[in-house]
Amino acid sequence: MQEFVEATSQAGDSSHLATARQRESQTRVINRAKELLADGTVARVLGWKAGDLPYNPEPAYFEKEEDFADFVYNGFCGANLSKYMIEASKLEGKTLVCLKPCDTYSFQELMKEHRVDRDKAYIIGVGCKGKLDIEKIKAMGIKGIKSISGAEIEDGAETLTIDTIYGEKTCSYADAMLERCHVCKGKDHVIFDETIGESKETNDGDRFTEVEKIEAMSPEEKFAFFQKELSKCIRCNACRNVCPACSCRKCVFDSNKFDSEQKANVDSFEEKMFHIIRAFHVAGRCTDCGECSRVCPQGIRLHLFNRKFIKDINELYGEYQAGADLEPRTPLTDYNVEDAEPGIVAERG
Amino acid sequence: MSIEKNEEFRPKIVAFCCNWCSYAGADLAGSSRMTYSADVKIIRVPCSCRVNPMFILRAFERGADGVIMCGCHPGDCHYTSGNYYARRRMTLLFSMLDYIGVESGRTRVEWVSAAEGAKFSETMHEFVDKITSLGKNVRLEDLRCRNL
Amino acid sequence: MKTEQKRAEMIKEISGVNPLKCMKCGKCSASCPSYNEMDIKPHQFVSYVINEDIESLAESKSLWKCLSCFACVERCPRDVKPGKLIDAARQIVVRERGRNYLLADEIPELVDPDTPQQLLVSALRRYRR
Amino acid sequence: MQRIGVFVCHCGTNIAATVDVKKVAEMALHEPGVVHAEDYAYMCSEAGQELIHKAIKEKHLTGLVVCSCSPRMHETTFRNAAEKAGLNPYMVEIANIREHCSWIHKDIEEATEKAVILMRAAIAKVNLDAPLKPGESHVTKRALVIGGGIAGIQTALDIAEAGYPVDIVEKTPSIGGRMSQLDKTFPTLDCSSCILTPKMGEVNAHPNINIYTYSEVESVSGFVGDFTVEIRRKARSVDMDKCTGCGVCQDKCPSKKTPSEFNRGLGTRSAIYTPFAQAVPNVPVIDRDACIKFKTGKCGICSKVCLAGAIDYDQTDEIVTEKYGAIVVATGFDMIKLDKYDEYAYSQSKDVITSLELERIMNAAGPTGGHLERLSDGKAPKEIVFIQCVGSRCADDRGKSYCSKVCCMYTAKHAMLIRDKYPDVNVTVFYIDVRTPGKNFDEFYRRAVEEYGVNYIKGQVGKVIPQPDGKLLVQGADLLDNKQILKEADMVVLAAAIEPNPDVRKIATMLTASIDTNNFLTEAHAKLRPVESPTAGIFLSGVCQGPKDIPETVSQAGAAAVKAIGLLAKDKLLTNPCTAQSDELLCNGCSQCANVCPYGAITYENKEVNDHGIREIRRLAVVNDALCQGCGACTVTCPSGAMDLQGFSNRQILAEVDAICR
Repeated sequence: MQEFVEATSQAGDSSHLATARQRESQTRVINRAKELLADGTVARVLGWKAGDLPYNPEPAYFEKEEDFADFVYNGFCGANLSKYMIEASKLEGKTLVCLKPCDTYSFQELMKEHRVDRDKAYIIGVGCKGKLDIEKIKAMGIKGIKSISGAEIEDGAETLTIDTIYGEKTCSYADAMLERCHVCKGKDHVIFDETIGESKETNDGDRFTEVEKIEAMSPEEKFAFFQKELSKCIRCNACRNVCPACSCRKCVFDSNKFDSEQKANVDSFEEKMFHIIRAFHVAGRCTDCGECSRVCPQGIRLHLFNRKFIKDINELYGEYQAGADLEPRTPLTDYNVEDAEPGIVAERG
Repeated sequence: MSIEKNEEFRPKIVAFCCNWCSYAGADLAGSSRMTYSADVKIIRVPCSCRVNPMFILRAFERGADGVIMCGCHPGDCHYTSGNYYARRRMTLLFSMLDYIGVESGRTRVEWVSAAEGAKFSETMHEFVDKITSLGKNVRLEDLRCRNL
Repeated sequence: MKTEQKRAEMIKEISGVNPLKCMKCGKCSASCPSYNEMDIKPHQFVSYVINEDIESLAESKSLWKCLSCFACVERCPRDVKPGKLIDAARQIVVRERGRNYLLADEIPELVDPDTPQQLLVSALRRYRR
Repeated sequence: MQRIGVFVCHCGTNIAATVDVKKVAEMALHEPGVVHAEDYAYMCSEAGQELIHKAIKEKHLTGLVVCSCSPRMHETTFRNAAEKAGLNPYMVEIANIREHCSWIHKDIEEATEKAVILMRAAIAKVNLDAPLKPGESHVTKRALVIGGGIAGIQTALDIAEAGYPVDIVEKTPSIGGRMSQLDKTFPTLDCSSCILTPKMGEVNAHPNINIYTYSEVESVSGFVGDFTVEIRRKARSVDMDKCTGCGVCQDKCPSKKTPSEFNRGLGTRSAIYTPFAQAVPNVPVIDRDACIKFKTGKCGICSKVCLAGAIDYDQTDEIVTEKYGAIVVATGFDMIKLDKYDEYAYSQSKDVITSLELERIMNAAGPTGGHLERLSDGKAPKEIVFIQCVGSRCADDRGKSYCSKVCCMYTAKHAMLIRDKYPDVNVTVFYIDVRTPGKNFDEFYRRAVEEYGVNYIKGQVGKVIPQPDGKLLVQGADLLDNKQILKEADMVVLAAAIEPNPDVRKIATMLTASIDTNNFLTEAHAKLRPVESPTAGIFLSGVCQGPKDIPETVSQAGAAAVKAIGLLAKDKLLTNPCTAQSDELLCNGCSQCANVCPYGAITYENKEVNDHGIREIRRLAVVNDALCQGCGACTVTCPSGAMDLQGFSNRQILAEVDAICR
């Protein structure tokens, strides 16, 4: 314990976050990373560095000891780093990558597809107590944020303390959590070289509730719902770019193979087409990491598409979690002679 | 075009038929003179597993009112397992279309063997009736292409 | 539409039978327990319907000699089921007469619950003549 | 831009009567890329092909659209015509305006409109066509015949005579099939085994023929010219090389109560047995379910009495893997089960039998030594009733929709033979129709009536009622006399429908050969390619393709052999060039395509690519053209669209969709 405190003071208090005691996990990651860099086990470290605001850390490489001044790991580090390993796998030497439990599913799915090289990765499974959604905090009327405490991983507190230009505000950690953390897949990393820090059970909901609600609607209501939701889409492609399953070298929407190249949206169907195809292309491979919904600047609940496929796959072809293992076949590259007929869609009503 | 009719609603229906069973079944319906609506236009594909969901969405986008895919009966695929994959793909795609509010009756899969000319004709009858009762597909149409 | 044509259509509709499927094997007549009582034999019913000679059927003894045992329905290899045609013809005659002898409410008490419904209905038609 | 020529066929009046062909040709000229359009009475004729040739030369066409019959009919014709004129044959597309248009529509305006749309789709596709070149694959000069009945025997003999090695796989312990169970054959009444056994001997002795009896096809992979087949040789428990066929083991075997399959269960056999005396090979098998040694571990008598020391209780199933260029299916038939026909009392009375059972009773080697007798009490029958069409020509699910074709003739044969041998027996045949198309067939049937006094009654039997005294009361109809008939019979013979051997569905699935709802294998063309399956390299012989009698089976067996020989005679086959191709710049190397490929045609290689200036080694999918059969499963699995199918590319199909929905 003693050495960690020391290490923290060495690293300096450069983050916007509060006291050293609470940054135990972050410090341990930093120390271990430095150690591995120093002994040549890894050539670089893939983690998060502090952004310009207290709540927007961004993925970054750390190659030298001094780089770590900016290294953060807290409740706002939602970004799934596994997709970055596709490029990192091409680099010389190993890359140390910090993966949260849910990120490891994505990493394993990418391994299955030969998109990342296991031998080029040194995985530190980092603990997670649920990741935060700044939009939710803002939605509570908390504006002008200067700093936030309570977002650290080891903090047992259930409350976030937010220092704003209007004074100090608080809110419950759980209320500020990303939707995906309420339906968390679990505390365990499915693949790692070592783990640092404890994870917390945050699952307090059923991930298919929303899907079921939509399924129960009439065709008119469904259509109206998705028309409203998708008419917000600006085709910025953020969902595609962040998605670990959407890792094609060149997306079909950027190539001429289907005459779908650089297609501008004319009406809401264009987005539907894009989002249906995107969801279909990742069906059976999507780990439900929730990054698409997290990054959507328009707040479209894109995971509703992916979860519909996941729900159908689970119901029709048996429970399946992408990335949970390295079995090469996914539900869509497999079959059973007794599979349901497509007519089941109409029969279910 | 001059032969365009503008009387009652005539649906546009695209049928994807696999070369080995369903296309041959359609041929048999033809040589047995088993009539069905001229609104059905057949596209020949080697196997039902060649049908990309993109094709189906594109058909709807371009104004098709219904899309039906026909293949060999499960277990009888000329390529052993193609229709099994197609079955899963179409089930999931149709379910998704249903989920976003496209009437499930606009999509259909039917397994038709080379010997089932009568079944092909009956299936097309039923499907055309179904689409006619659903009316024009407005939910998935691409506005730009309407007046081409 | 001529009356006879209409009646023939009605018989096809009520019975759900396509008489053109008959291959004239005669298994119905071979199975019929009332065969000797009948003037028009079961296998001939089909051609009367095809030829739209419903008047002869309506006038025939056979209409009321059929026991509705459904042996012909059971055994017909072509799904033509003359028993159903006969029953439909009977129904037309009854409808045209337009009279009922038993009130609907009285029926359940008189009936064994295991009796097949179709048998019951056709028997009622037959015996209330 | 392509220079496309459009040719609209009248097909006599087949198309022209319903489709305004002139208008279709005229509309073609408005389509992009079309520089030539004409119509002609018969495009497939010499003169029609000449028109195509001329237009290609004169107008420098780069692509063709022929609006005619189904591509399954004449695609090859027009591709060849194009090739002769110097055009790549894969630059030809067919708009099917006959089967899919003129034949099914009545309204001229409507049919013409549809024909134009189908033509547009074909034009749109040709616009994106690229010349393709077929590859080559080698031919393994060896044939496999599945089934050792008369169909398989004849096919094997014919192929072997042409000089190619043939293997026969037969499920039962001996070749011979159904024909070996028959007593006499119509219409000549020659003895079935007298004409069959010499052929069986010939097969056995032929240097080019190898027989696997008591064996089944386990798996089939590969494609025309290069099939790999695994054959399971079931443990016979008898060493085929040592056994001399003396038969002592069968005599001494204490377990003799097993119903004889060969005698249709009417007699019994020993646990170690050959199905019949003339079995080929004449080597018994041990039925392990019946054998006392296998059931209790005690006995072993056969081993003790076998002077050759051929008995081997430790034998196990053996898998033989062999390569073949051609496969002939000759799996034959069986009679339908009669459990759904209670009215004929088949399961209630031993004296109600099927015709195949009667064959065994009439046969000198059969369970009664050839004496016609009732199985219930061994008495000689005086009154025999035959019932036709039991389970044939049925519209319901109790029987089969088709006519079994052979029953009318074999019933006439049975009736005649009985009347000939036992003149005091009355024979009555209840029939719906008597069908005798065939050389000397009707004469044969008339002889049964006129010379042998067989009583034919037009009408079906409604019910057979077993009487307490052992008689059978037959209630039938005489439709011509308009009478119901009640007749007491001593024996009733049912002409049960024949159906394809139930195993054929499993085999068809392995061969990816198409099969119809009745389990008959489908021919490539009902008239023009009746002995070929649509799956290349698979040929059909005998009843597996449809009901037929012995002479027809033998002719078809010969025809199938000729088709197989035609294939084996080639050194190289041209392969379908419509194979999948991966775009190296788009491939993610994710292996999803390899997961769905039914042929294992996709492998991965680390290759250097130059992606817009970036040179790197990438894991890329590589398609083996010789293995790829062009199904397209991979193309849909590929999320990036890197995998595409030549001849049916994504853009081509989308262009067709667009043309249709325009």
